[in-house]
Amino acid sequence: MISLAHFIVLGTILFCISVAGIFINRKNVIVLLMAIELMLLAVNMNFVAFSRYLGDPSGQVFVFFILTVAAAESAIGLAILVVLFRNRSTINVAEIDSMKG
Amino acid sequence: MFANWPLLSLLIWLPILGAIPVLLAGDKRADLARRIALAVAAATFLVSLVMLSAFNHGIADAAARGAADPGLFKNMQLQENLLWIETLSVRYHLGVDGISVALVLLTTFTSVLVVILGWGSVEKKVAQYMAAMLVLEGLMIGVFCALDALLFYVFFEGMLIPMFILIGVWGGARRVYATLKFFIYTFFGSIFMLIGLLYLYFKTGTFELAELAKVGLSAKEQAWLFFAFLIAFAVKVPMWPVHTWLPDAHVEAPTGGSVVLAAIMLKIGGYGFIRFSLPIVPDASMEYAWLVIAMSLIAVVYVGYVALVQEDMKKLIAYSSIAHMGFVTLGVFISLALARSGNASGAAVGIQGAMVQMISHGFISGAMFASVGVLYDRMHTRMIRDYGGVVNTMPRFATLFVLFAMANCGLPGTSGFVGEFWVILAAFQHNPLVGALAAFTLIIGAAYTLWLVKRVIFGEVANEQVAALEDMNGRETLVLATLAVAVLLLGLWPQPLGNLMDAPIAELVKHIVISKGA
Amino acid sequence: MTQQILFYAFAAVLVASALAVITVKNSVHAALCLVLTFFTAASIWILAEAEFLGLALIVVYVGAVMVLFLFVVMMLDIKEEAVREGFIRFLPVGVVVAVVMLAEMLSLIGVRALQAVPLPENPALAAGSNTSWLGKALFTQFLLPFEVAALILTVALIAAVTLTLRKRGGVRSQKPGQQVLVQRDERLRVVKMASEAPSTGESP
Amino acid sequence: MITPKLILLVIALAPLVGAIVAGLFGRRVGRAGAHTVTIAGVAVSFVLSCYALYQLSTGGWGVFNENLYTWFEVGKLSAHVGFLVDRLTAVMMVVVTSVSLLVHVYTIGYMRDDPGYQRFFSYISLFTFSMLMLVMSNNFMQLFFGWEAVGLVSYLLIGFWFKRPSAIFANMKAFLVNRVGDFGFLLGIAAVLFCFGSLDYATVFASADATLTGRTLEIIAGHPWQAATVIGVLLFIGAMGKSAQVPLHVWLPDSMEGPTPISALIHAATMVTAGIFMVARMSPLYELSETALSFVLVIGATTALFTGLIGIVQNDIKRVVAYSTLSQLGYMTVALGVSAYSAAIFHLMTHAFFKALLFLGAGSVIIAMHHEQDMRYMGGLKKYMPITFITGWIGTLALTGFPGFSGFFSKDAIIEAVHESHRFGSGYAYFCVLIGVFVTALYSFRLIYLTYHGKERFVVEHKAHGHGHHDAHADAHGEDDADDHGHHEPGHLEHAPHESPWVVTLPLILLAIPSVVIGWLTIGPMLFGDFFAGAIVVKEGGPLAELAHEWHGPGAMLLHGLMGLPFWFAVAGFAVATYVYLFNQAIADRAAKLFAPIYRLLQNKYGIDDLYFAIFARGGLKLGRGLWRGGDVAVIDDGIVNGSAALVQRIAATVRRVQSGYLYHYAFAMILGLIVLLGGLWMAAR
Repeated sequence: MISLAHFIVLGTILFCISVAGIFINRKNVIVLLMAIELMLLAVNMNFVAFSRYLGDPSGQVFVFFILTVAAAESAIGLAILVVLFRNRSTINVAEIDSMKG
Repeated sequence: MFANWPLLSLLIWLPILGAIPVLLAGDKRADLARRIALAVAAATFLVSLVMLSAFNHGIADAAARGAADPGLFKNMQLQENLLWIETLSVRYHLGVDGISVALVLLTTFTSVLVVILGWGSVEKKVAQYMAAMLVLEGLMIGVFCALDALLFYVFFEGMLIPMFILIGVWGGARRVYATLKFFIYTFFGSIFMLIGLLYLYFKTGTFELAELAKVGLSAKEQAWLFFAFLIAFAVKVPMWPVHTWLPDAHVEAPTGGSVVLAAIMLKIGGYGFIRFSLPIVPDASMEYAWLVIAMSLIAVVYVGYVALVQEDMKKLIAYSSIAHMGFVTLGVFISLALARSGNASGAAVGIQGAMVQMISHGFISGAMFASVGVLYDRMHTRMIRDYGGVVNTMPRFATLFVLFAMANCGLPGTSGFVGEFWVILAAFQHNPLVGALAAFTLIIGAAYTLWLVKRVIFGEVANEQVAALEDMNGRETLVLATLAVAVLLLGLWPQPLGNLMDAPIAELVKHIVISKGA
Repeated sequence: MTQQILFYAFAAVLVASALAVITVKNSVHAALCLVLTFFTAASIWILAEAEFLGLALIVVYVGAVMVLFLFVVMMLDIKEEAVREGFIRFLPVGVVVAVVMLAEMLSLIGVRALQAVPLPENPALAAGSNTSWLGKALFTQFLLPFEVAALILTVALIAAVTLTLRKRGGVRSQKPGQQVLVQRDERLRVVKMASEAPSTGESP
Repeated sequence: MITPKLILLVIALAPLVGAIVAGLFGRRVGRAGAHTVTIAGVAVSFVLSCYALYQLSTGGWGVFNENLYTWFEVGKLSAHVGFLVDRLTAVMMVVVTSVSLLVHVYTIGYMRDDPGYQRFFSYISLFTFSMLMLVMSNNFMQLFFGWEAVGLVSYLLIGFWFKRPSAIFANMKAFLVNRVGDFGFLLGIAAVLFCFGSLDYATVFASADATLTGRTLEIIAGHPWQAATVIGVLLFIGAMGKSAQVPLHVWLPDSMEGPTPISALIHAATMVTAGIFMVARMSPLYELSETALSFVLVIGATTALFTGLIGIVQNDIKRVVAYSTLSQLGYMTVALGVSAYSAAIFHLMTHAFFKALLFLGAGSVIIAMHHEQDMRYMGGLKKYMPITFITGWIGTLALTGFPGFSGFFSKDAIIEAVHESHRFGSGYAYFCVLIGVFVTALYSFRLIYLTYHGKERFVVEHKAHGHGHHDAHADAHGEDDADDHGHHEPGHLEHAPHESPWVVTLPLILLAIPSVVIGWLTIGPMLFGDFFAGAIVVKEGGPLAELAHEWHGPGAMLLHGLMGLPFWFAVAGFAVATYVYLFNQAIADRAAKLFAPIYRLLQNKYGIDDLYFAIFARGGLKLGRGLWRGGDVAVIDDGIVNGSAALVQRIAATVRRVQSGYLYHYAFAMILGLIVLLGGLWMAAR
């Protein structure tokens, strides 16, 4: 019988993988964005699990909102990426440090 | 017959509103601006004289006027009391007693002289200069009349702005550094006062000084409040460790600004001690009286030596005014100690000495800065080594300068002597060693003043610029002569000033004897 | 029992593809692995009887977002090697961080404590299907957030467009609005010429 | 109608009016106007003072003690301007006004062509006013007012020729040393106020015994001292400053930079005696403290002997007379020390006359020698200046105590009193005083011989214009001549010296008379009679009381004096001086070489001046600079004020680097934050 713990453990693992992804892959912005999507997925996983476990619809509704926000976020992220690439002809994060203090 | 007129509000807002037509006159019509400014300043002085006549002296009258309970701040005269901020129950509450009347008169008197002095010496942006001076005057009068703690604080801070502009715009070479330092120093101090006031507000629900003076406070509370007030007023006096802004501010300030700064703004510190520290936290003041006395004595001796080695005239006089103001704080806290040890007459001598010292220092250091201004307008240098033998080319100026120098080192017959004599006598009664250290000013004061006079006034004509100097013109003679008369008059006939301040001082001494331990 | 097996299977695939996303060299491959991750996640959700969300995930995410990713990846010619370098150097750090975080979270949640708790039977069934259960909640309690979410999406839309909009020179395009406004004499010029006999040669 | 109060008011205010008129309206009043106004003022005051003295001594008036004007009232304490005039004050008033009058007349001649003519007259009559206020005051407040006013006027007068750098250095030095004295004096007044609660003489002296006996004051916590001693010593420090006693004597020789009339008036006759008068006036307080009196005695004795010694080696005529004043002041202080106050006042009076005479004589010589003050370029002036010569001799005989002259009576009385007294230090005092007689004789006669006798050590060059045209009076000795008398090389005069005009010689003669006569006339009532009964209080068995037993009139004292030790010391001094300076000069030079170290020690005044200058002046500056650089600038300004600003800047610089601009750094920061948070929760949860 699948218990709540399964989902939570899975969610945690996914979250840690995405964190590792951010650490490991420094330069490529796209993978960074993907890692963020992965992180959101992990969070949704927990939401679904708890919603299912507590029988409260608000959990799942919230996942619904997270999806919309995530979609909006990745859209803008990629738009920025495109504009960045057009101006700097690179998306290598290491070369973009004009925002330095 | 003027008693029911709102004299105090008139005194405060007349100069401030009077500044507007001066600004409208603008720089193009500089002469018109100067004339309006002089008219406004003279009018304010007249109103202050009217106030003096409307003000009746003596404790008896207070009782006669049936004051409810003769608590401190109760029998203030010419009171005006309107609600200002509803929510914080802050009231626009004005009132004067002997001490405030004396200081307000000093303010209006000096402001008229400063406007006359500024006539010749300020060329660029004359209108703004005069307007800033008038606004400054109004705010200073406000400080002396405010009976509501927050109103006092608003005027106390508001006063910094015109002074900041005065030093910042018309000042000397390093004016920006000096004015910033002046502003931040005083501002830093006054924040602690604000915190203190807010604490008192939350404890009593009102900002009325009368109530604050009565509220019971535990020893620890009093200690915290005392240090809050101490920092705020120590910076203003200025007392020894926090005094370094004054020489810079004076050196860079224009003549008029530096006269006002020396003559009036330093008194607000002393006034603050008498209005806030002593009445509201008497026990803590008593407990830490030794600290303030030590700081004042250091101010007298340490700053005396430092004044000895200055090369810049204005800096020397600034340091000497720190030493003289040291006497004010010394007098106030010595009398507190005396009052608490049962010697009420000694306490009255001490505070009276401190008050007279404040007024006389206003005249003397104002006059000395004005005279240095007269020299600066001609030679555009303040360095002592650039001068020498001024007496040969400017005999009238030299005589007045020597008179002020003599007053500065406390010669009997001049006002400089009165205050210091009483404070030293009171100090000796409190503790002979403190009296001895305070009396040390006789020697060190004479040393740096006379050495300045020797190098600048006496001797051969040093260089051709000094040879080319011509004596004072009409305006400068008028200003310096009136100040000389004031110095001599207060020196030879100080009784009227004494009568004016007897009542409030007696009340204060009566109040501070009772301890307020909650 | 079968559910458990299915769950473990999906979980394994999910973890594997997630790892692949962050480790694979080529960005396009990474994007595709992400698609796989989303598919397996959706199926797990369906397993947990949250089928509406599972499908929504597939439709919204995989359909829209991943396509966008792929589109962008392909559009920009990313110099792989520049982007990849430093991968090895930071691998250990990344792994360590991930493991530490994993340990912390798991111990915090106290997995064992929850182990034995079986999932209760699904309340959604009382309200008909999961979708209607979800729909009822969405359009009653969460109506305002729903509208806000819609708003966010439109904002994102406009933002994306304005960010990337630019007028590229040298692109020939018809502008009917201006074509309509053209007048006769802007195009036609009547020229007075003396008449001349046709030359003897043949006209083409 | 003429009440004593009105007379006394006129006495005090007449010179003030003269001073104001001459000072403020100098231009309009003109030179003649100025000196007539001031002389008139002082003359009126002199005549009325004599009248007052006459009334007081013949019992016409009682002791006058009244407050005229309340200066300031605070709490129980009140300060007044008031007069206390008894015989002691009357004597002092007469002395002050008489010498001041003669000096005023003398100045007409001396300062003839000085541009600051009116200003000078205004200052000397202002001085007379201040001195009278000091002498006539009936409370400590006004005493201190007069005390400082006199110091101020002496500052203005010493620095009268303000173009001369040495003059303006001397006047600042004088004022500061006086201020050191006033520092002690003010503390003395504060102590009096502390113990008695009032500043009026009447209340203080009345309750002196009751309040002070057994009462102690702790200047330094833990060391209680007798209150009477503390007050006595503090007040005497003021007197030391004003009357130039040993540690604070350095300013008097330098004050010779001022014009000679003021040296005569201020630095010989009146101001320097203010201290002596004050101690005599405070006799009720001093009689209560043995230690204070012996302190006074020792200081006086030291001054008497050691300053006299310096006088021997001086070459400037005015400085010799200055050191003789110092030594005579020492004698007066010694008299006070042995509680022979009336002897001190008596010597003060006689000294005022003959010392003023000597100073004015020296001034007359200086005029004649075109402001040449160095005795080495004088000599043989007796045939050029007979009157100055004779009055010079009379003054010197009075000074050295030649029997019959006033000096003899007063100095002999003091020496006898010291001999009688057995106070601590009276032995040392007796020794100093006796040797002092020998030293006084030596330098006085040295001065006389070097200036008037012997061969002329100056050359008279007859310039082209000869000295025909302005033979009526000494040539222009305007102020600019006065200061740099070196512009013509020393010892060369345009024309031969000749007698000073009558305005100069008349005062000399008028001063010579009392120098001879006054001793004989007034010793009886003053010392042994009850002339000072009211004013001076002496405990039982004072030395004068014992001397009174053998007193059979001045004549007997004269004869008795011939056998006395002091007379023979004086004769010895006279003999040595005559032999050395009249018959063979060489001995003086050989002696100088023989005792070279002592000679050099005396030459630079035991090095005290340089010592003070090094410690207080240079030390003060160093301390000031150290405090300013170290304290104000370094610690407070840079350390705290600008320091905190710099601190903020430094912090900002480091924090700035965190904004590295790299995206992943930010991401890492977030994740690390998360880990730390989780760690925290984990710790909390456990």
